[in-house]
Amino acid sequence: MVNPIYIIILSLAAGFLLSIFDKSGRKLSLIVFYSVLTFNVFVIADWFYRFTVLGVSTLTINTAGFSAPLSINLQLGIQEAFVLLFANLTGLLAAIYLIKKFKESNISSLVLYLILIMGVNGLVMTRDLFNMFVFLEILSISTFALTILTKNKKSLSAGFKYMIAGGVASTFFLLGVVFVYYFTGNLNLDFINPSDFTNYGLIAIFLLSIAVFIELKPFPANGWALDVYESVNSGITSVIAVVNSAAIIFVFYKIMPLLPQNLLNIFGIAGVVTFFFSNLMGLKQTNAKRLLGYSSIGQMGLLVASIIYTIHSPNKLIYLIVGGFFTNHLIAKAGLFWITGIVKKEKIKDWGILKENKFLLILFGLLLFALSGIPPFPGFWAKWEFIKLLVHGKMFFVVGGILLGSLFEIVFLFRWFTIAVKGEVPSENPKISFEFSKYFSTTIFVGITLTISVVIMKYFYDFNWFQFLPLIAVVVLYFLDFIPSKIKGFLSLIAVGIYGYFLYPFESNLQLFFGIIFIVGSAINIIATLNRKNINKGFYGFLLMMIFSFGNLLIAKSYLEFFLAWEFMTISSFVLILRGKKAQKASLLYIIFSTAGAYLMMIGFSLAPNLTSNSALIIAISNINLPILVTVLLAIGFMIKSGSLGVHIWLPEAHAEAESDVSPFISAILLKAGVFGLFMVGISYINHVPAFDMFYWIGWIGVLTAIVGAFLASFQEDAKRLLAYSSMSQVGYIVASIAILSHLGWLSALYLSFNHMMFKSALFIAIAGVYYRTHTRTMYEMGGLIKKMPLSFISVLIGIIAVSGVPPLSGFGAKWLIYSSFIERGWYLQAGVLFFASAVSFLYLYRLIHTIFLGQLKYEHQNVKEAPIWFLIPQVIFMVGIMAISMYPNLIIQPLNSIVGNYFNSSIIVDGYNITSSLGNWNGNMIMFVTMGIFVVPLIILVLLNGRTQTVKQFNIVYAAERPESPQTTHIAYNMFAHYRKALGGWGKPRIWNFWHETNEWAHSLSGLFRQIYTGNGQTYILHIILYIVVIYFIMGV
Amino acid sequence: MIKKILIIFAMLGLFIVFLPLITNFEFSQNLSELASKYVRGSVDELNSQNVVTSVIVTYRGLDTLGEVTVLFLATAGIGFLLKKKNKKSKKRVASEILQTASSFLVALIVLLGVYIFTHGHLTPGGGFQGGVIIATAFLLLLLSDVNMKFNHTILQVVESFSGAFYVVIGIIGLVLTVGFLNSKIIPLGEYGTLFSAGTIPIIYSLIGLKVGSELTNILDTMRGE
Amino acid sequence: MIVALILGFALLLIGIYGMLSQKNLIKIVIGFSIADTGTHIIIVSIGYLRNRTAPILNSAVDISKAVQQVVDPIPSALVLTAIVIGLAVTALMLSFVVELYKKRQSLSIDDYQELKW
Amino acid sequence: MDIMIKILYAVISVIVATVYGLTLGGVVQKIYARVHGRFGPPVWQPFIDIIKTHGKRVSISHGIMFYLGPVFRFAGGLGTYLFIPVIYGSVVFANFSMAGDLLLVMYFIFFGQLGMALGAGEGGHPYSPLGIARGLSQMSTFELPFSLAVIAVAIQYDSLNITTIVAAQQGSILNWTLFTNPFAVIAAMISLLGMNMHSPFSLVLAPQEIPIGPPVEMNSSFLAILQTNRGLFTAAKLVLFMNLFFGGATNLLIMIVKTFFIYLVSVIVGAAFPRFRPEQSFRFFLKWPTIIGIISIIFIVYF
Repeated sequence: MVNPIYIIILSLAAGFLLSIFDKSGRKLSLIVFYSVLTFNVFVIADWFYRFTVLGVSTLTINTAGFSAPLSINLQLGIQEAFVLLFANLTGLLAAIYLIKKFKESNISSLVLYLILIMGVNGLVMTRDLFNMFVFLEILSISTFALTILTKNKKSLSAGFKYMIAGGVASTFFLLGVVFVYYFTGNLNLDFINPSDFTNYGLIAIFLLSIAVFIELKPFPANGWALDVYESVNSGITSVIAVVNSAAIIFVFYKIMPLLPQNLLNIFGIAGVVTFFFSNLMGLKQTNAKRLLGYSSIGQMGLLVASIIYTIHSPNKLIYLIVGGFFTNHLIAKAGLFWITGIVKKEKIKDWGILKENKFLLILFGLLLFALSGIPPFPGFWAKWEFIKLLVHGKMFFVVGGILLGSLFEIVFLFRWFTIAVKGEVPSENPKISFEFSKYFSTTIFVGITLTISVVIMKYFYDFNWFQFLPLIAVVVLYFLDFIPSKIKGFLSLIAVGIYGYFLYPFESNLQLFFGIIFIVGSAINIIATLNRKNINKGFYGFLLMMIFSFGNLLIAKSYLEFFLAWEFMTISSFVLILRGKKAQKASLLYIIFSTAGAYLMMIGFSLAPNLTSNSALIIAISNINLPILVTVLLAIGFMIKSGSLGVHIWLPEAHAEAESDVSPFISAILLKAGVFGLFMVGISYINHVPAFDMFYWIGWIGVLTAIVGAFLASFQEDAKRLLAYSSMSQVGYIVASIAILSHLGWLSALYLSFNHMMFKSALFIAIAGVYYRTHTRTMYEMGGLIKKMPLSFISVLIGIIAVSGVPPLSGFGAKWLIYSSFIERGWYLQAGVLFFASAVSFLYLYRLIHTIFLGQLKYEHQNVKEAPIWFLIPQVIFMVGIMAISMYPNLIIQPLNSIVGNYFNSSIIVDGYNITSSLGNWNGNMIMFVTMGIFVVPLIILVLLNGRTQTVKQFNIVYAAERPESPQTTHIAYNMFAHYRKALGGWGKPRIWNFWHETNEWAHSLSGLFRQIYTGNGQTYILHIILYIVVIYFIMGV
Repeated sequence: MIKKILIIFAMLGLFIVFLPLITNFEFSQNLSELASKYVRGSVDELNSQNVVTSVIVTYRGLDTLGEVTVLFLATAGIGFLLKKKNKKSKKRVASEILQTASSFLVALIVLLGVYIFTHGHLTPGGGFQGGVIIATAFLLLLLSDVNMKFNHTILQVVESFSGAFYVVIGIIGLVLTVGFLNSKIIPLGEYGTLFSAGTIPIIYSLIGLKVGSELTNILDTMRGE
Repeated sequence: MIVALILGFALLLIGIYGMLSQKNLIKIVIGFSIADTGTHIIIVSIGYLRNRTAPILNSAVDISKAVQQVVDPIPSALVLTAIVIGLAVTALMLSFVVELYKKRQSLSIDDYQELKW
Repeated sequence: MDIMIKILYAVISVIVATVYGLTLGGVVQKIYARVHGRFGPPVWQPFIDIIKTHGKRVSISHGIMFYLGPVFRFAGGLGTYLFIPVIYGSVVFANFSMAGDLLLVMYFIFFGQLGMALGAGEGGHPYSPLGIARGLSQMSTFELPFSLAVIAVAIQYDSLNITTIVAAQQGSILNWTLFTNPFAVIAAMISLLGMNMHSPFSLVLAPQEIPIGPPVEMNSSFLAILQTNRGLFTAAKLVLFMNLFFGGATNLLIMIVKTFFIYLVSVIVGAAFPRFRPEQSFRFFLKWPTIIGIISIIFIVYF
């Protein structure tokens, strides 16, 4: 137990003497330097341990032998210890990061650095306002001087701007301090009574707080900070962004009790405004460090807002929210700044170089995920609880600002990430040099952020380990990554099996049904991935993560658990999509839309009433009367995931650009997660029907999704995009059927979900096989493959028949159910549109099978072989499944009938194989036999009568009485439905895509517009500051 | 143009912000409770004539330590920023009057500085003032002889050790568990004499030395440019 | 001493105006220095009490009635620290200006805006 | 035993329909010729054609799908026909209508088209996919008004069961859908023009543009099957329309009369109008018939 004042003493003494020590060599001074920094960390860590674990009470340190207010006192409590622990740790690690620099540069840099850290400690601990000023100046001056650790024109001018701004702020701080003394006769925070400030005495408080607030870099009075972030050495930047900011935010926290409520409100709003605008302006930023600067400033705004808005909450919540944002921002930002220093690429577009260094890429990714508030990192929990708090306080504008700002942040952070993973390696290519110290610091921080995540999960929430299985999967497979891909694949298969076994006893059959889609479907799809060669780093980890999060969605018992699984699912699928060769844009689009959806869900869940039973969410929610707003928000969130019209544009990209054996997971299974969510909303909805019939409109959206998806699919040249749009269309049917909210409707939705899972998996895997052999997805480049890949052809044939709904296969059952349910419900026009969609679907289905398998074989595909066995196995399984439920529809109709029977009275009569609704009947078994009969009889007749048939070569056709020239010119495939497109005229324009494109452009233009306030002129920055002070003053209105 | 208007707007705004502070200003009739305590305590507890000095060196000793640190940082920062170049530049030679005067004024000025910092607890003076005066002596030297070179090692040693001793004196208070920077660790002496007020004169002397050497250092560095 | 207070605020405003309107780096620093000085004057004037003497308790002051006879020592103590700090900041600013000038041979702040947006 | 009788009835029913359909085709050719001022072929010409093509010595196949295409097509025709109850109250002509309802019939129409399209596709001839692309596109457009009409019918009779629909129209001529919901009938009849692929909607076979269209590579027995199917399939469609909109038939004679007149509509229109370009045809179906179809639904729901 060391008195924390020794931190100050030792640092000072060392600082004073360092230049003397340096006379005997840099080694000695470095030893002293690092041991003092280490000492600081240990002292504080010790105290932190005491406060948290041993429950020691807050420590007050008097100086000069007098007690406060006579003398200056320092205070070290749990909050101070927490802040200081991280500040000192960052200080130490940043110093380690900078070791090379410190070895070379003037001894003054060590002195300045040491005293900077000392200043932070003093600033955090002191309770005296004037003393705060002194420490603030110590901090500022040392920082000013350190900005030129790497001296160039940029850092010099940035440093100068920083100094002037800091000087102005500290002048106001000083004024505030003396006027506080004037009004209260005291300088010690513990002895100042906020009620002593009479009417105009508030000005003193205003001056004091606005100065601190300016130091927190509020928008728009923060141009100087951005310049500093951009130009100063990464190690120092990390200190400025993290250590200094932490100290100043704590100063703000300390003076907060003095502030009147209206000023606090203003600062809260100003924080949110800062968060929003800096992230908006970050959109257009291309310089990595400046981008981080924008993000950093934004995070500070968020942190301020969180402190202000949580102030009346229980302690635990404050720790979780403020502590969460604090550590999250601190660690991630420091780590990222360090990485920018390692990579040494100014422009973000050059960051493709990072993919050559896998380890660094992982660090980068983790930090970026942490910064984006993705679970399990602290920011996620903080955001969740914070939004909940704000929503309960009905502060919807704040919520909107924060979430929109976060979305912008997601955009630029993930854009950066995708560039790092997929971007081009810059041509002039100095390799990323390895410096142990730099890697060391960054690694430690990543480790710490992971540890904190675990601590939060363990101590703040009582999750069971099952909830974290997705993460465990990633970690375990990360360590098993050296094993060949095939073995990992088998292991994954086993793991999914075991997982399914543990998951199995469900509370309801609906869960079981989706369990089969999610788990069994995934397991079969995994077989196709066994075709992978080599090692495939990282693939199976994220695959398992995704599958496990599917399962966890089913058994989630609370909103948070559900949301957690949802986020795990999103992030794992994002990584999987990103693995695709050209998936940079696609994955970005995916994560942006997913995040937007997730935020809406977050608000929705925050607004939802508490659960009353301890069952799985999908059951428990039936007793919950969700307000209409919640229903709408959740529904939009889920519909984004299921690719409904208007928010579907991520879908084709993601499906098409993902690796070909990943696409089946995304299409056949991931989309069903959205369907599952919609069911959840529906289950609550049917028990508490609100006045506004939301599902009527969802029904329309679903129907329009079906038709638009079908059209878009018909106009694609890329097989996978075609299938993607087909998925969109099919899920549109499902969504519309859910929206019917009747027995028959839900029966059709479930039936179609299951069917879609099977035929779309089969189709995507078949196309994967084709792609594997031909290396192209562009359909018109193929043709005539039926003779080379007959099994794949059969699979596609069965698949498209099942999609189209042509009897006798199972697709017809879906169509029959859907139309019956629509007509029964009275949605006639919708039914008409669905009919149309279903007719249009023939266009793309025929196109798919014809352009790939029929027609003329291309020369370059003469030697193509059948798809590998690993692709064929799952296809066969799915085909058998489709045939089975086609022949014996009862196999699935019976259980589904009973599942839906839990929610609605059954409206069908199942008699043998005959299913009768109020409108008509359908006997799948009989249809199958009749069809087989009428097919076989003519076939036999033909075979008997036509024995003389001779098979000719493919090119042996009569083409305008001449022989065709080449398969390329003979195979009609390109732009097959051009006339249809022409007929559609203006309807065929990609309006929705244009809408989002314009939205994007607008956001970026706005970003470009706003950031022009940062003219780069130091004088303008001061003007901003002064104007900011004036404006806030007038808003406060004394 | 817009910028000018904005500047005027900003200045007007600031004026309005400050206006109530001026118009409503009232001089207090009595010392605040805290100030009264300081005045009494300076006599009763610290045995120091100069209340301001008591406040600076003892009651608010941490501030002063910080203040010293700030100055030290500035020195270090300037030293870090302006690396010395040994480029001989043509400089005008000082006039004879200046040269002659400085040669015998320097010692006197230094003496005055020493007097001021040692008597900080008795008279209006103290370490900073004394230090600055000492630095002016060196400034005079620099002005009179353009090629004047100071021994940096000595400056540094003085600067470092005076700072370090200051801290050590503070620590002694801690070790004796009476508090960091407590000035009562040595006998308080007789009121009104040089050796009174505990460690205050010692600390002020150290500060004086430190400030003097630091400012000299700064002057020397800036001259190099 | 209300005059001092007004003077202090006037200097503060003048200094800030100088920082905002002058293009020359040195003049900006001077503006800062003026503003800083203004603040110091404000501090001192706050500690002033009518008809009282300096808080040095030598023979001129009746020690037992010192509380009624001296001005507030606290602002004086504060201003001393503030002055030194102001000095340090100003010195550092000036050295930045020197370095900037060395890099680009210009003292106009408009020439140092390559970092922006 | 029951099932054997059922099959026997089905065979009879199919043969009757095929013969009728083919004869109808011959009659129509005759009418066309007379409209054009020619003498025209005999009405039994289709039978001759079938036998002749079947008797061709050269028979070539381009592969398994090519081989199966006509079979699919014929099975489609057969199935469509077999899932429709042809004559109301007749056991022989009830076929396998108990296996499903109107939706089944509508979707079984696609069965043959899809199979044929696949078979033709493997033929590798550029005209095949051209014709198919036109055919599928047009099909999707006329399917819209047709489905709207069907929905209107389903609303009107509260059933999708064809037998029920026919039963509801019995009693008086005024009970026919033609009179109870004329809009639906108009929409459906326009769709029928497209379905029958007579001019102006003869995009698929369009002789001057893509001679013969999809079946261009079909020969000998394959072509014979297709020709047979043409008769059967035409009959099936006409019967379906008769059932839905024109009160069905209680005996064979009424069926023949009614279907003949239904067909005559297509023929007359076909003889009078030149062929549309593809996009004109698509636009046409998506415009007026669709609006009429929507009106038919509104009419039946609100009036």
